Amino acid sequence: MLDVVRQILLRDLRLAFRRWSEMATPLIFFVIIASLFPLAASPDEAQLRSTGAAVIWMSALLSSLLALDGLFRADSEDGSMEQLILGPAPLGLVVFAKIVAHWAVSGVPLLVLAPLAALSFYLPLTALPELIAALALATPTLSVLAAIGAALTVSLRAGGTIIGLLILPLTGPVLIFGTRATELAALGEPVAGPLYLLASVAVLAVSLGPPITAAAVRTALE
Amino acid sequence: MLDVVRQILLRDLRLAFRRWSEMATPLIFFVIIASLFPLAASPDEAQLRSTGAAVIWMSALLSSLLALDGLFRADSEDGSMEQLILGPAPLGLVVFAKIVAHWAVSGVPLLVLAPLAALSFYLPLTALPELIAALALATPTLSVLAAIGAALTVSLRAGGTIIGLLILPLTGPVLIFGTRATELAALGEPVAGPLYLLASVAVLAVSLGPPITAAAVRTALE
Amino acid sequence: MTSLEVRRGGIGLLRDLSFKLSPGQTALVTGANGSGKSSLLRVIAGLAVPAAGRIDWRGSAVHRLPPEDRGEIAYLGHLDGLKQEFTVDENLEFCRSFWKGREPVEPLVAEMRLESYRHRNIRRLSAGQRRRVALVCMRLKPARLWLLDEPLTNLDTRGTEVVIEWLKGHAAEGGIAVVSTHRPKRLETAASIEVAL
Amino acid sequence: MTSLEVRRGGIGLLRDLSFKLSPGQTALVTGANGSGKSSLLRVIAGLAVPAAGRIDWRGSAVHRLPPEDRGEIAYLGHLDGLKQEFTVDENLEFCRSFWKGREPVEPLVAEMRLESYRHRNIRRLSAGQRRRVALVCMRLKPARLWLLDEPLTNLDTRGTEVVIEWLKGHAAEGGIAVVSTHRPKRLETAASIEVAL
Amino acid sequence: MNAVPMRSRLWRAFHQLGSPPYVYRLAGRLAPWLGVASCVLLAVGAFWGLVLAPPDYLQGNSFRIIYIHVPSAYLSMGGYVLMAVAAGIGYIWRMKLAHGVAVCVAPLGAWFTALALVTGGIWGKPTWGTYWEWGDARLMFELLLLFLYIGYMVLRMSFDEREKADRVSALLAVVGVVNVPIIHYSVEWWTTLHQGPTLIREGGPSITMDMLIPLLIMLAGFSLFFGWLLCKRLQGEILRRERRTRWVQNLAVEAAA
Ligand code: HEM
Ligand SMILES: Nc1ncnc2c1ncn2[C@@H]1O[C@H](COP(=O)(O)OP(=O)(O)OP(=O)(O)O)[C@@H](O)[C@H]1O
Ligand SMILES: Nc1ncnc2c1ncn2[C@@H]1O[C@H](COP(=O)(O)OP(=O)(O)OP(=O)(O)O)[C@@H](O)[C@H]1O
Ligand SMILES: [Mg+2]
Ligand SMILES: [Mg+2]
Repeated sequence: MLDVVRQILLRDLRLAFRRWSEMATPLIFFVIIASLFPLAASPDEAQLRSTGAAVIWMSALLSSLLALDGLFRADSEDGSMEQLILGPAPLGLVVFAKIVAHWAVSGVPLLVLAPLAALSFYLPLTALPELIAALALATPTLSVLAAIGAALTVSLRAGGTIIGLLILPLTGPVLIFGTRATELAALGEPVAGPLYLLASVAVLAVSLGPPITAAAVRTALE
Repeated sequence: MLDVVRQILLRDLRLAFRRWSEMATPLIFFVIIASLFPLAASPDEAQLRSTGAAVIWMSALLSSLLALDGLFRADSEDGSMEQLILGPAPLGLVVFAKIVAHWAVSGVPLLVLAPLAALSFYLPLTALPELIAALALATPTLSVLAAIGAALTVSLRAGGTIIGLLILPLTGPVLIFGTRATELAALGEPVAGPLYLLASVAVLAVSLGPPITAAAVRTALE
Repeated sequence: MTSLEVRRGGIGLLRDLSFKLSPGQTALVTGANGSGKSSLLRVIAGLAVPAAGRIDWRGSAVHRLPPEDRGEIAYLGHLDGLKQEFTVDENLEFCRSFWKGREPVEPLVAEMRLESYRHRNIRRLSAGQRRRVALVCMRLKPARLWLLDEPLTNLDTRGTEVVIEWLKGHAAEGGIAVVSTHRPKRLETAASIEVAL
Repeated sequence: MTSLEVRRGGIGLLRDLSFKLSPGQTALVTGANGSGKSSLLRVIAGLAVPAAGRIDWRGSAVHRLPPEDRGEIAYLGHLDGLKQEFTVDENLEFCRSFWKGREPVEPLVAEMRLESYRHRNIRRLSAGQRRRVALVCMRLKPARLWLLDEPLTNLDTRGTEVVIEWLKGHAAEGGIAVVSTHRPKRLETAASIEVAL
Repeated sequence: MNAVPMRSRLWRAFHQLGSPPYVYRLAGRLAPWLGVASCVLLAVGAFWGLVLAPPDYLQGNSFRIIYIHVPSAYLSMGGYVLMAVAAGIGYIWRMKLAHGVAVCVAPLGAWFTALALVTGGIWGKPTWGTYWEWGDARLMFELLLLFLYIGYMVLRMSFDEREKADRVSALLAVVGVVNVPIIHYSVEWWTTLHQGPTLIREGGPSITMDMLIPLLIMLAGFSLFFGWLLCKRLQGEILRRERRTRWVQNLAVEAAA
């Protein structure tokens, strides 16, 4: 069982590094969004600080959604998905491994980059640990949600963009709690409340997400 | 000659309606960004108004980039692009028609939706004509730029996301002029300056873009 | 297999088809374009559910097989199921470890004349070379039932001969195969029954 | 065609190949998997540029042909070049109008037995049915030079016969065709020369 | 009458520049001269600029960073133009060597862009009170130039065939060249914190001789340094591209012997 998770994880990570431009791009995308935004907005420090949290979370959300489009599409267009479905492991497990791999290449680097963006929006240094914690709890949920969307649309050519449509409403709570946590942290107030909420959403998503995703993939290819 | 433009235009528009979810999504994406953002940021009217222009332009940019990934990818993966290259018309013309079709389904609806978003950011009603004019001049440029990016990456599986990296730097001027125009309009000041600049950039893009894009497509499939 | 009915998109395709294969038998599925060969193979593989009837594999319906028994079925469809960004070797290695195959890779690669392409990305192979890799991949699964949908597509004469050898060997070891094809003459020597749709 | 050299990814493929076709001739290109048949056809079509040598079509190099003369070349590769979201009819209609073909569609569709699928999306056709549509599409171009890369892929017996008829008819009208295949026997009757790679 | 031999001579020079062994040897011969000359110029310029030149009456000693900032800023832009021109030539005349030049220029240009950004930032702190100013057009477009360099390199790496990478990335390089004039004129088109044109402007440079001469020396030194690095990289690139040819293998045999 665990062996299968390890194999798929390795395969997907290796694929991601092989197409490393794909891997690096959402991040660069994130950096560019975070740097073009102040250009477009008026570059007033106080104002930048107050919208900083929102922009960081919006762009984290967008870049993680962008990264997840190919999660099942590539596999189903070249016939690999059929092979995985027929494989000697429950599909839920395979899907779980794929989500973890994708989180590792899209979510984890965000944890490293977000603080840099935060600084460019003049967020106080003391708020960084909370920002990173909030992102660490939120990105798995975003990955799971995007995976569900990717699976639902895998049989449509249009998938790429319809994911946004299906998933954005569901990401609302994550976005709100995350921004709340960051804002509170910037003001030096305690952030335990929103962090707990983010954590419980993450637990829910990670436990229920893979089986739902697996069912969607299977149906899409039937 | 013109006949070819008409045929490709019709074909692509019809394809877009056939895959209507793909067509609708960037727009809904746009609406959701514009509506989630005030939610994530603190809903303070004065502050929303001041960042409104920037957010509208950022999301217009992102959604038009998202929409354009499939511009050449679908055609090249199923072999249609080869047929178009070998067709009885210069490829630049074919590409031009494809860009126009895509602008018609991604840019034009933005012109309708952007004012709604503007209102949700408390931009004054009097600034609407200028906002629409600026978007009308800017979206063709964005479409051309995104088409160049899409063409450069057709032969890469990973294309979808790398486009952002290649093209975002080039979209800088459009974003700056556009936001400037919107901000000036919101303050009730004359916007002719940035609009002229947007228009000249658009002329440049629309005249030089298609041949470059055609060269890129041809090379990618060589 | 009991009387089987398959539908696609609400249209009945196959009706009252039924056959039974015992160890060592190879069935050729033939029929005009669109007669339902691929659909039949997908149903047998458990990728699609029959509209009526059932397909049994050792006493239980295929689409309810527990994952550990699915390892006994190897399916190769019209699509190759290879990763374009991986080299031949990497693809084969994944197949082998995912399916816990024990067959050595070397002889198969040599038989399919892929030695000098082992480190090349699938994207840069010709159509027939890709098909060869996909066939080797299929062989790496320790399966007793082979489901091959037009395996000869794009293969040259030598490749075709290798596939025939493989089918014969598989039958000799007591394996079962269902092969769809438009060239039954070519595969005749390896087949024991023909199912014409 | 003067002495031709083709490379892919820096590796020489074909060297010093040269042949010349006159009106009414059909060339079969044969060779093992990976011997360069597809690459040769792409070069002739002008989709790729030869590393050395040149290919002339009525006196000028193919990859420099002005668009209005490119209409004389019809190419069908391993990929079908059809839009999955369009119906058979819509695909054919686009081909005809884009290429300004004058051949009537009905008889071709009937020959390929596609009448009852005319309003169905390509996505919902079988592999062989798609290939048939692609072949009809190719026929709708008013071309004098046909370049067909394994046209028989996935076709059943009847489909194959139709292709042979078409090739014969094309030659009889003074057309030229270059056809790559792994089944030269099957196409023998329609071919005048064979180029073995 | 004169035009014919003239043109044919030019044509031959062009052809020679397309011949890898010739360029390999040319670069090998140029490299040491460039290296020595750039070291000398940099040493002289640095001594003059950092020690001999008087402090600025407004900025004190912090202005001395100009001797790094301005040359690297110029080279970041000049490098891009060079890269785009080389890539364009490579695309149009299918000249592999020109692509090789573009490939070698890209990382160098990116480094100089980064250097211009960093030194500008360091200089910004004492003069403008901030390292970085979002919304300043010159700064933003210089940053975008860096992104363009990176995009060029990323795009190349995503292809596994060198030839295709060459041809596709060349188009990107050419398109991106519009950014260079934008950077240059940004100080005139937008109101910015950044200094207006100082050296290249109508009516001659607006800077005292004491500062100008060492700046020009540094500029020349940096350019030669750039050329030196370029020659070195180009040699490596040529060997990599031509490793299957007879002359490179002969070279390896000679080196071994
Ligand atoms: C991160 C911040 C900075 C960046 C990205 C930057 C970028 C540039 C660039 C690209 C140029 C070349 C412009 C051209 O040739 O058209 C340049 C030139 C120059 N910069 Fe900066 N700069 C920065 C900060 C500064 C600061 C703080 C100062 C001093 C107050 C300064 C002084 C100059 C001067 C004097 C020139 C030469 C101007 C000319 O001759 O045209 N820069 N800089
Ligand atoms: N994109 C590519 N880049 C580099 N090499 C390639 C590429 N495509 C094919 N090749 C190589 O070029 C050679 C010829 O390929 P080509 O597709 O022309 O063969 P083919 O004769 O059509 O084979 P098949 O019968 O399998 O279709 C093969 O050895 C293949 O590995
Ligand atoms: N996704 C689908 N939805 C609806 N109908 C389909 C779908 N795929 C195939 N069909 C129809 O089902 C029938 C059988 O298709 P199938 O692919 O099984 O044929 P086949 O015998 O494999 O043909 P071929 O020899 O062309 O591969 C065809 O008439 C086809 O039009
Ligand atoms: Mg089939
Ligand atoms: Mg081929």
